[in-house]
Amino acid sequence: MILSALIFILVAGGMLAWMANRWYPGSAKWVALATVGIELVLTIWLWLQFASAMALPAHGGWFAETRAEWIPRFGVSFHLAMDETSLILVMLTAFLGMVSVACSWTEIQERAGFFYFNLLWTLAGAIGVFLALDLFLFFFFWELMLVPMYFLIAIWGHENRRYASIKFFIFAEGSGLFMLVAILALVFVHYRSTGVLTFDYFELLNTAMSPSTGLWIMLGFFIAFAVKTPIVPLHVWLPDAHTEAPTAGSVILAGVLLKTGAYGLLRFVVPLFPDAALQFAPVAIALGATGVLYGAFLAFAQTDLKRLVAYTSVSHLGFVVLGIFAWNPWSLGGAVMQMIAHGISTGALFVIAGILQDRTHTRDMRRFEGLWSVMPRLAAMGLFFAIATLGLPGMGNFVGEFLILMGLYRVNSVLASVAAVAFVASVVYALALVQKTFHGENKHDWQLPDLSGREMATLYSMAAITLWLGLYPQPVLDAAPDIASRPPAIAVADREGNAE
Amino acid sequence: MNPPPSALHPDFMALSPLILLSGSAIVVMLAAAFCRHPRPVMMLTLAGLVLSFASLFLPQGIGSRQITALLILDTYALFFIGLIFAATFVVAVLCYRYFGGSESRHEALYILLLLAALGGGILVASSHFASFLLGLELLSISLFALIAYPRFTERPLEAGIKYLILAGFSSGLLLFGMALVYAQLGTMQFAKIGTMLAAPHQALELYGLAGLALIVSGVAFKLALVPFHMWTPDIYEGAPAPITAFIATVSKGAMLALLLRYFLMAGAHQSQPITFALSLVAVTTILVGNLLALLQDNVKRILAYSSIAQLGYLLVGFLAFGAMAAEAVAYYLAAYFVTMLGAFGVVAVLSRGVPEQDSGSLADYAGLFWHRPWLAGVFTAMLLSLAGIPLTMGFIGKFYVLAAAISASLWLPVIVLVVGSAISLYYYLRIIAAMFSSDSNADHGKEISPPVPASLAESITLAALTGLLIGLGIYPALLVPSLETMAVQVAGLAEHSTLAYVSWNGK
Amino acid sequence: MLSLLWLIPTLPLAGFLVLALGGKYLGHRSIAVIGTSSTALSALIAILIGMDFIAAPPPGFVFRQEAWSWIAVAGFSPGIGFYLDALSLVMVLVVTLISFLIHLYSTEFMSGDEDYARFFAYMNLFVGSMCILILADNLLFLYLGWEGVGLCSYLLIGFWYRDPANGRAARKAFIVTRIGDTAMAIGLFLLFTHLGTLDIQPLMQCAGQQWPEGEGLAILTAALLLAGAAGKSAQLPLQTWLPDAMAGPTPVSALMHAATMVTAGVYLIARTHVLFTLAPVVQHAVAVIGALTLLLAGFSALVQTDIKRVLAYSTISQIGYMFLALGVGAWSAAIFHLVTHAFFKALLFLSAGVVIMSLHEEHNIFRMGALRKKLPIVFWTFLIGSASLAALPLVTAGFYSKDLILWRAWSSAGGNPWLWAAGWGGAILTGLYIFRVVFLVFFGEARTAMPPGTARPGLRITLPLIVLAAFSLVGGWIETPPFLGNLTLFSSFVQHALPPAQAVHGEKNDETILELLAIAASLGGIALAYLLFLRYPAFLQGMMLIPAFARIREFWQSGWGFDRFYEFLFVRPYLWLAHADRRDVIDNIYKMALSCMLRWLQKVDPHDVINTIYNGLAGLCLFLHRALSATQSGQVRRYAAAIATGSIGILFIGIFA
Amino acid sequence: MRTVEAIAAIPMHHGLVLAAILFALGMIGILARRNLVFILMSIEIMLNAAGLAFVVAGARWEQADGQVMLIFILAVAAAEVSVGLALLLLLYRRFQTLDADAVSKMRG
Repeated sequence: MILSALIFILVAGGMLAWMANRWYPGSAKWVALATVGIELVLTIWLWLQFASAMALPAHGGWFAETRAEWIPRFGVSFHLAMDETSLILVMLTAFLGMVSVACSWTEIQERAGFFYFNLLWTLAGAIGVFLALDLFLFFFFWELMLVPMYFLIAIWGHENRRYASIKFFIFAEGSGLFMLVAILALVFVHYRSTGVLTFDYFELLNTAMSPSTGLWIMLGFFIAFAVKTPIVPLHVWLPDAHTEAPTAGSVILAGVLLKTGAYGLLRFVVPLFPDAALQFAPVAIALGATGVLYGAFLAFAQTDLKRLVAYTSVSHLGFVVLGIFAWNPWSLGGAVMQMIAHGISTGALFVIAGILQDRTHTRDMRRFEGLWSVMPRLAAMGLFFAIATLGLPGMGNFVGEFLILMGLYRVNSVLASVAAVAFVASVVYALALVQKTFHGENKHDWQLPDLSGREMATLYSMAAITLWLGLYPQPVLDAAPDIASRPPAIAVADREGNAE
Repeated sequence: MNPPPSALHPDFMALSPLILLSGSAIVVMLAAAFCRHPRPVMMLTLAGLVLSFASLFLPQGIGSRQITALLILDTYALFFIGLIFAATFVVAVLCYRYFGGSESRHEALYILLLLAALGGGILVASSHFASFLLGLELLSISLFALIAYPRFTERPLEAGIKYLILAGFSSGLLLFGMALVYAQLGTMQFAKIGTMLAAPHQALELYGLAGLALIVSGVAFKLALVPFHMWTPDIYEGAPAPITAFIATVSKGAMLALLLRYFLMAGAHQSQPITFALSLVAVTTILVGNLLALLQDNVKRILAYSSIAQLGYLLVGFLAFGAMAAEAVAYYLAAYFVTMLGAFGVVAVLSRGVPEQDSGSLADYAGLFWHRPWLAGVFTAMLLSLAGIPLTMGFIGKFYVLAAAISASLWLPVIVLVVGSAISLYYYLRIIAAMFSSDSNADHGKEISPPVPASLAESITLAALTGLLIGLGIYPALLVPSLETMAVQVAGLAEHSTLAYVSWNGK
Repeated sequence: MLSLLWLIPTLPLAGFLVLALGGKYLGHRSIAVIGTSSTALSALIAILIGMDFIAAPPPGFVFRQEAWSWIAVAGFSPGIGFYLDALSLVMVLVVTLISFLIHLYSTEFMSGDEDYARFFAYMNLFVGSMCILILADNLLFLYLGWEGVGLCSYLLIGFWYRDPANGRAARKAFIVTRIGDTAMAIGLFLLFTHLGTLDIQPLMQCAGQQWPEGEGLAILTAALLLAGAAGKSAQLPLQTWLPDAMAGPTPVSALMHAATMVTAGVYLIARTHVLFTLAPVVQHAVAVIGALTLLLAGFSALVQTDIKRVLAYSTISQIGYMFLALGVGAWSAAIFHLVTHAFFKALLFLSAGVVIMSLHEEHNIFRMGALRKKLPIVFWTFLIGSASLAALPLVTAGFYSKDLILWRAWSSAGGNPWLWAAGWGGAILTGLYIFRVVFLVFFGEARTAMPPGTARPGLRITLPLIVLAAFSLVGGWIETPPFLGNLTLFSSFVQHALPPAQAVHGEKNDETILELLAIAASLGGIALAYLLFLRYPAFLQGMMLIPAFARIREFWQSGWGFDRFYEFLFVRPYLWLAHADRRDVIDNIYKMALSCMLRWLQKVDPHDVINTIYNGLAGLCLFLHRALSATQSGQVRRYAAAIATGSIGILFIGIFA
Repeated sequence: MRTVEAIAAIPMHHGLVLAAILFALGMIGILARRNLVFILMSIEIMLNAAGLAFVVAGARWEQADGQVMLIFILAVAAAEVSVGLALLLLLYRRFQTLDADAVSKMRG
């Protein structure tokens, strides 16, 4: 019940925001804020609730479940369930929802009602993705969240928004269809072997299939998630979409939507196809490592601030892919950690980029320079999050990256070492960002107001969370899938055997 | 001797929808002759349609019923007849103000509309070459006149002529094909032809095969499958928007329903050449339709190409054969009806006031969302449905088709379908992006004629369509069980298993 | 008392938080008070703890304290925990004490700076991180401190952010050290993967039990840790960042780039000495690297003109001595030199800072001179520091520590005459280059007029100088060679944490001879400096006219060309590639098919299709679109023809398929 | 009886070939002629060819069905032609031409 509420509050809030703005212009943001506020409070309440429930043994990992018949013809049910991984991602979504409402507060003046409608619906879709345990329902939400996101980019985006939004939509939807095909194939394979037509995650978990079938079906899933995550050859939509989206859009894209891809890998690809995933893991790991380095490298090359941050996402999510396909407790803990930490730190960088764009009307770093003396608070926050991005210990990203690579080292020490080169590459781009934007002489004579109270509250809270994640990451690490309790885990022992 | 109504001949009961519709056509004709005012005529038309639609539910208890050799009225046929009548109802509502409302004299239009619907109904129910021919021609000839109804304007006229020639040509092909098949097999009943073709020892001679091929060509023309698709954009663009909706839905849907029934019956999937030809056609149709729409600037033409592609998707579901295919096609067709009616409905509502040409160009839609949000919202929903985005019937339809195709392991068409859908996103998004673009200064200069508000009837109709689109998109279970029984019934004639999805056992 | 251990890093960190968040609202005075008192308190606590530790040693000479469990995943459970033993106690005492003195110095030195609060915030952050580095009880927490000091180094080198050159130096420092850090991180992965823990003590035990001497994994790990240490301590081949790091304010150079942070590498190797003992190859490499570095840096220091760069190269060189000591297994000698070096090098930097300040940011020693009279206190302190650096016999701390290293380089199991010779040569160089500075700056004639009205350094500057000078003189008397009383207070204390060095080559007599040689070296170096730079300066000027010498000088001055080499090998290609690939080559690949298509299309269609073509696949689609659109001619007969063709096609399929 | 036999004596193939030739003629007419009136006539020829084929087939199976179909076809053709001619009249009024290729305003 509570799970459906999580989704429907946002859906209803979105509609209400739209309506309200027609009657009382300017009220949409308050409605939106209230909605995400309720959402956040609810998730925190859930978390506290479950944190105490965790103390009790034998929970099977699932906290809450909602199940209702939907399309009995196909064995499709409205099946939501929440375990720690979903919970933590839902919390992230709610928090970033709050952030994105806050950062749109003054940025969005035109058509605010429709804007918040889209924003909240995107969040609703994302939460649906994190909670759905019916493959049909999952796909439903998966596709659903793209539409409002498309509108966010296409209507409130920057100069090149049409190109970016269409590219985003075609990549995401097109790959989604491959996943649909794969879902159906899996369902029918299951049907053939058991005679039960169902889309239920648990039922499909132990589907027997031939190795080649498994590989093909898994690839269908993988493509969809690889586009969203993104994994390197399929990342090209991301820089455009992130760059052109309005601030809130960028925050949600980077913080939440990319996570849905990683979540998909974590929840579906590996558990549903353990053998195929094992077979495919070297390729995925190689792709992930490529992504880590390539993203870091390209981030350095950018002159557009938002584009730089966008490429850092490619790099960071590459780590997540590594963590997932290494599939051992350390790397998985790291992957979940990295997802959360990346959501916060990159989100914050986008907020900063948005503030800069709002005040200077440019994102070109060659035109900034020397902003430290103009807006020291903003610059300090920029420095802070740049450092978080480069993975300094004490911040969340470090915990994630370190654990991922440590886990990966067990599986593939060479690629782990190669990926570790990103530690250096990330310093290069993060410091380039700081140097080009904040340091140096204020040659362009910027006269800009520093952070307002609202912006400070947003950024400070994000900074506090980043530090908290870095120094006391345990709650998030506990949220990683407990591979011992999940049936089709890739045996770590096997891998160890291979590694040596 | 006045037999009480209950003692009416059951055939008569079963035929009541068609009879009522013919009756109302005559009544409308008489009314139009005496009362030269469109409003009552339209009312009568709508009443007739409602009555006929209501009578659909009468013979339900009787079940499958063969009425002479010519017609079969089972749930399958009734479902599609109902669909056709409903679509005609919507078209009639859209026509009224489109053609000038009470000021203009367009009463005759409704006669033609009713006749065309009747033709469609007969087509769906036909089980014999003769009824097939009659239904088809009733539909086609009414359409010639309907398309060219604004007869003093250029484009409708051109479209009418083109359709006339090409439809005549394809009728010729169809009829000649029928004659050849008849010459080979000695029967004109579909059911018998089907069983004869399905019989393993039956080998057709050359002219029999040629006959079948010609029939397929004739049907493919109506369905606008590649390479018989070329008329579609021109006719869609030229015809008045509501009539375009009618062509896109009724004329295609009726033919497809018929085709599906007899393909199932003939067990055509066992024939390698037919499956091969169909897959080829489906694949090319999807690709060609989507590619043609890519950079098109005329919304009606985009929708035309899109409808070509949609038929390609349908054909993929079709290829799966069996009950699942019937179900998938039926659902997809219903979704397609709703969507196309909605989309062309929006075009029709926007078009009034522009006499020569419907508001087709993409520029007419720029910023639509900001001055007519509801209309643009409906259009967006329709386009998203065509693109197969969740929350809409189009999504469930595509899901259904994919499910059917995958359950039959039709990998190539499935992949093409996916690729085609990805391509199609581009042009749907172009329209949507245009509607949401905020070039407010651009359309200030354009507002020569203030937009005509949609009439109440139109608004209700569009709202109802949207409601249906989303309602059945979210909760398809409302429709699915009836489709399921229907499909099992029609497919059960060929294969006597209740769960005859596919022939995977053979794999 | 020991339980207050956690306060040592926490106090400066708290100071950092206060200054970072509230610095805007505080006056100079309160900033100074907060900044300095936090380090003063932590120094005080360190001293108290030290006294307690010595007076009532905890069991096993080890005290542990865990604040909370940091990460706990499947057996990987590093905590936020502190570990105090003899080694870390020595380190933490030195660090907090020097930090306090330098903070005190800075309150006056930096008083004119607009970013006063920021400076102290960073400095406090540094002290906190450094203490974490030292006190961490597991390698991951140590790594946190390790990276933290790297960050502070970056922040403080680039403190004056308006000048892009400072930013460049700061980034260079961070990136180069990060290269070493990455290697170290990989080392940590390896350690955990094979030994199952990162807690230092269990880890060392485990390694000792599981790995035989010379085990491949041990060699690999030790090599990776060595890379980390070399990066942080500016040893070959990662030494290039330190001279540039002098772009930061002088107190920063004194604190981080001389006394404390750069010696972290030495500390790391000492901390993980078990691994190095298990990997004799690597340990030998440590010695060789140390020897090479001390020579190379010594030569470079000889020709620098910037006073701070001289000191920077000197630092590299002195850390080379420490590495040499570590490499030969003289752990306590290395740490001893670390301690004395911290005092005299901090002293030298601080004194140099006053000189530079007095001459209004003049760094070039050739434009100084005759400052002996004008800055008497600074003269004396600088002289004491130099003497200690040059290991002036008997009276200076540097003499005792360097001497010990030279002896160990000869006598230890890992030592050999070559290493000794390198150290000995380095000793001559040390005396030569540092007294070159002394003579050029404080003697001779004034080459830059000291601007009138330059305030004499106040008490907050002079006090730290005096204290440090005192330590530079007397600090060595806790460990003396056999013929000078044979005190072993230091080494016997440190032996609780580090194994003692064993002399295997050489007799007692040798030691005396070698001592005498070392004394000769340091005196010789000083004398040579006197001759060359004060007495007969013309000689060198004449030499420089010879192109070969000039070129050598240039070569040395540029740090043996490492910078240029790396520039060509790494930096340029990276920049070039980055520039070339700014538009993302993968995106371009998708657009590839497009380019030829495009040309063709432009012939067909004069409109600007580029705007509408999105990528290569889209190009293909567009091409097909055009081709197909051409078939939609609008002519009804063509349509009919298509239908006819289609039906014939179907006929053929029907017949032949 | 004689007449029936006489007709039945004609091999069915002959009739079908004749119908096919007629059909092909009609088809070629549609494809080759530009005048819309001729095109309409060609359609008529095709339909009639189909009618002939039906009659021939009916003869083969000795059923009246073929002839029934012919009558249907005639009726349909007549309806079609009447609508067609009406449209042609309007077209001529509007375009002043009956050239099929000229009627191609819509394309693309």
